[in-house]
Amino acid sequence: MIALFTPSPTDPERLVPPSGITAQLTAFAAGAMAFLAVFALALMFATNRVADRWSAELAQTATIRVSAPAPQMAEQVQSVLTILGQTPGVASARAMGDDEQRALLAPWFGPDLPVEVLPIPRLIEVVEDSTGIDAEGLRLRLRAEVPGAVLDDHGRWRRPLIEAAERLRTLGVLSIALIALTMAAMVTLAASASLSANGKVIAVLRLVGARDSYVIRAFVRRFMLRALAGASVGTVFAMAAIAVFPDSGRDTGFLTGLGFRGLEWFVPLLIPPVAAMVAFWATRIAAARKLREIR
Amino acid sequence: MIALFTPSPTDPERLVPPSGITAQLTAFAAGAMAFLAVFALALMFATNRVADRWSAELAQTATIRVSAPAPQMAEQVQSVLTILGQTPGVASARAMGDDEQRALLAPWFGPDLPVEVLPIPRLIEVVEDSTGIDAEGLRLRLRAEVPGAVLDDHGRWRRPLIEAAERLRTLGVLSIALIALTMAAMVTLAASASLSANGKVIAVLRLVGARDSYVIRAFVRRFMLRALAGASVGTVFAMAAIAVFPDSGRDTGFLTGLGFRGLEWFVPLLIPPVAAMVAFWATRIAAARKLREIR
Amino acid sequence: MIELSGVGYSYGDSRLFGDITLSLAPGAFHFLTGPSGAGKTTLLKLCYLELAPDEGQIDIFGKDAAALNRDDIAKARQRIGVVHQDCQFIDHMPLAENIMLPLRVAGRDHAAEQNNLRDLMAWVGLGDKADALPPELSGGERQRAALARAVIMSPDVILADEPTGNVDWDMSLRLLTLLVELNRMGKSVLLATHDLALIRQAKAQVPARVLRLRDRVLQQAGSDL
Amino acid sequence: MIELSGVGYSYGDSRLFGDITLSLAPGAFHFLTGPSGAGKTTLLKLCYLELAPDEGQIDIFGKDAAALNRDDIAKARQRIGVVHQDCQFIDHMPLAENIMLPLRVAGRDHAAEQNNLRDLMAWVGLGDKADALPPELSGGERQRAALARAVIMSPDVILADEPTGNVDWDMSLRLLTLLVELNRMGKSVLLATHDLALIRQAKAQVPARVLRLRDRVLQQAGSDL
Ligand SMILES: Nc1ncnc2c1ncn2[C@@H]1O[C@H](COP(=O)(O)OP(=O)(O)OP(=O)(O)O)[C@@H](O)[C@H]1O
Ligand SMILES: Nc1ncnc2c1ncn2[C@@H]1O[C@H](COP(=O)(O)OP(=O)(O)OP(=O)(O)O)[C@@H](O)[C@H]1O
Ligand SMILES: [Mg+2]
Ligand SMILES: [Mg+2]
Repeated sequence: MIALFTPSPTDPERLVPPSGITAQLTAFAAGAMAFLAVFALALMFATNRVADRWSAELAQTATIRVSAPAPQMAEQVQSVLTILGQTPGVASARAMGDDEQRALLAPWFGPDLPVEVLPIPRLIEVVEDSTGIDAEGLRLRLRAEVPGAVLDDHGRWRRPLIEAAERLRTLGVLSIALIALTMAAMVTLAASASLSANGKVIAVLRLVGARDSYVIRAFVRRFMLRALAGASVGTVFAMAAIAVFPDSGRDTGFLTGLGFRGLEWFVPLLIPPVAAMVAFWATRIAAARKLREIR
Repeated sequence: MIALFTPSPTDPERLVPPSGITAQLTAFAAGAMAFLAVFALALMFATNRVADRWSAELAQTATIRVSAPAPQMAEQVQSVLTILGQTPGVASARAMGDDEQRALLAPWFGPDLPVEVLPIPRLIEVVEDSTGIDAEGLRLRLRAEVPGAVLDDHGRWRRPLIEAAERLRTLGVLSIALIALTMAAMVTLAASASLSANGKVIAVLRLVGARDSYVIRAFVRRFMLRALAGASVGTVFAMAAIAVFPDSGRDTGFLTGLGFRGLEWFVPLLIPPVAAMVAFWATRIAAARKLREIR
Repeated sequence: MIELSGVGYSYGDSRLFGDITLSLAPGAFHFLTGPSGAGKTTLLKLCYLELAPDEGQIDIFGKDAAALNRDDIAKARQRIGVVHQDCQFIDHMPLAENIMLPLRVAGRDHAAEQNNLRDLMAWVGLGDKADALPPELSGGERQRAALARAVIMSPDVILADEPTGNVDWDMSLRLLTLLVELNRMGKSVLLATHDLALIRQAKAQVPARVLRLRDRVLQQAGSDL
Repeated sequence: MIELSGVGYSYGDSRLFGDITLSLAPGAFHFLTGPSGAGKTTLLKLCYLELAPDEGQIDIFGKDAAALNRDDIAKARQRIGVVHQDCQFIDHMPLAENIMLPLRVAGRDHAAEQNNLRDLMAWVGLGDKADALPPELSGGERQRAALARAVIMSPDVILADEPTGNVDWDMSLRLLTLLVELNRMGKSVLLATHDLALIRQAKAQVPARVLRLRDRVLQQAGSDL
């Protein structure tokens, strides 16, 4: 395939009309679809990021609430921490300090809540590792050993959010798939149309004794370069548009802005080669079909 | 324009080749872009719904926390409710019952919290109407009249979510605009390409004495119908796909499924006529340009 | 009906001819000869207004061609039958419909002309080709079809560019007879051809004038034919 | 070099001709005549394998044509020069490059042939048209260019379909002379034409055979020419 980029001495490329509306068509179709594909990619990354963040922040934390008379509190908290230390799936666990609990409760009690003197339970934050904890097993063990401790794995809050995150992911993947398919179809059809408009060129070439491979080569390279150029322009425009897209949302926690982060910026660069590949095969197939009509 | 749908006696329509790849191109471009446009519309509606819901649920509620010694509590709550009754922008306000407060606090204290005996503040839920309340004014008045009452207008929680919602809205509108533009460009180019492939037909027609308007009519009607047919098929497919798209997310509160609700189902039906209009003008302009080349 | 006075034409820089004066009066029969590349086709294109002259004036049906807008040109062409040198058809339409095209374009009732069409197609030897598509015809068949299309409207002027280049001698004579008949009905005919035998034959039938385009000027050919 | 034995061809149901036997030997010069629509072009297309016969066998350069694959056909065509009846060119390429196309396609060094090209173009009267695009040529100029393209490779067989239909008599003779020269060099020529005057002229120069395709059969034309 590399050889297709370097003109050969008896370069058949010039046989294909260099301009005209059908020529622009392939380039434009590739460009427009690349443009949309970049946005779809950005959407997919954004939704993936959201989904990841929600999964990470919501799914992988749990809280254990320890209610006990004040004197036994420290001891019971210690027992729970010990149990947690032995539980598979727990990445870390720690009892919340007074300030933290006060902050959590502030919306309901105000910032001046005397946490120390109130008979309120102590909270232990558990961070799960990627395997996750066996909530039922832990619950049983806690009931046996520290009856005052209740595990709240946030299941109630977690489920709809995780579902939403999954739905976002589906959405992103769906749109990238849709656009990729449409892009392939558009480029294929544009190449066929352009080739069809060049039926005379093909007939003349066969008449003077050109082999099929020569004819195909003449078109494939041109069309591939056109798709490559079109898709590159579309990709660059879209990436520029995304780069200037307002992205203040880094810390909202719910939805980051549409855009790429770090290495993600390299993924859209795959679009032009993919478009070129599509054009390559579309042209080959269309040219072969056209050639079958004449001898 | 209506007249374009009813064949005239000296019907020029048959002058345009009925099939062939360039003919399919217009229909397919319209179809593919209609397909994407329906999804973009669904995305826009979904994001709009999310944004609306977040705005409604988050922006338009506030909480007032009344801390007071138990005996004075009821009286102070009543004062706050009275004040709220006089505050412009308040749609309704009510003190939460014990069960509600217990449910809210359950994650931290467990379900068995003795709300009645604890010295915890009472919460008053305020629902704003569309004008919203003047938070500073209310705060001042409360401080003067019910010193134990603190207004929490959720500003801290609200802001990032509203920003996220706005960003979602932007995203939806952006994708619909992008796709609409691409659709217009694709249909225009496809029509030009197809017309260009029919240069001979136009030359023959002029040679035998056809007026420009006759030539244009011959093409415009065909192409418009093609775009209409293509876009209709694309729209129907996309709507069918969306209708079967899993949509369990009605109640997640964060993100509803991709789809249409109620009257929204009628909006995508506008896409085929729009595609036909675009084809109408694209063809007129392309035909006029082509005609200018020959006398 | 078509008058050229002092007409000159150049493609880009290369001047093809100049100062051409020619009058296609009703009932006139002109042959146009000259070496290949002399500008015969170009002169015909000037007559049916596909090209506009660089200099001089063309009057068409009594009006100055330079003053006509595109719709006027279309209307004038409905009174001119043209046989293009590389006869062009609408490839997806059956031959009969292609030949009827001038009527259709002019909005004339073409159902009423079916008999006329049948006779005409039979005369030019295409009686059994009504449903064939143009690309399925032989070169000579296409030329005959182009002539049939040019005369179906019984136009006032017939401009034929090499209408017998690809047909045999017998068929050439049939086509010539058709044109002579039309000429006798008062139509004006301008026929570009290389075929001197055909010209000689025609001169026996009608008082035809032979014009020769050579070395940038149009002359009346003399007895050297 | 091309041998047809018992060849028949039909377009769809309509049988064009049958049982045609023809041998294009090295150094042979054949004319092919017959009324328009008789099947001359079709017969030529069979010879350069654009069409496959319904019956009979075609041997080309010693091989059975039915056994050739597409690449073999391409290779055989590099030894055949064809003048198509409606001469086809690549419209965006200058005329000189169009004429050089067979060399380029065969991968031959076309820089070395520039002199050859210049002489050939001058001979057919296109000396000043090297840079013109094919659509800018007159009908006769295109025909001459098509002949130039057919002979540039000095092919073993030359199949020319009506190569003089649009050119004047003097130019026809020049083109004939070119073909006669090539024929004297051992090339085999098959020339379809309506121009009986040209045939008569040729018979004075070479021992040409005249074949007439009529009423579905191919006959040798006698003294009735
Ligand atoms: N569109 C064009 N652009 C540039 N030059 C052109 C164009 N059309 C024709 N010519 C040139 O003008 C000259 C006259 O062309 P024209 O077709 O009028 O000749 P003609 O007399 O009809 O010849 P023929 O007998 O071969 O048909 C030719 O040399 C041709 O190359
Ligand atoms: N592709 C096709 N499909 C159907 N019929 C065809 C096709 N090509 C040619 N024919 C018919 O076959 C017959 C012979 O055609 P051909 O072109 O071989 O004639 P020809 O002898 O070359 O005539 P001319 O002298 O007019 O060029 C014609 O009647 C034509 O209509
Ligand atoms: Mg000419
Ligand atoms: Mg023929």
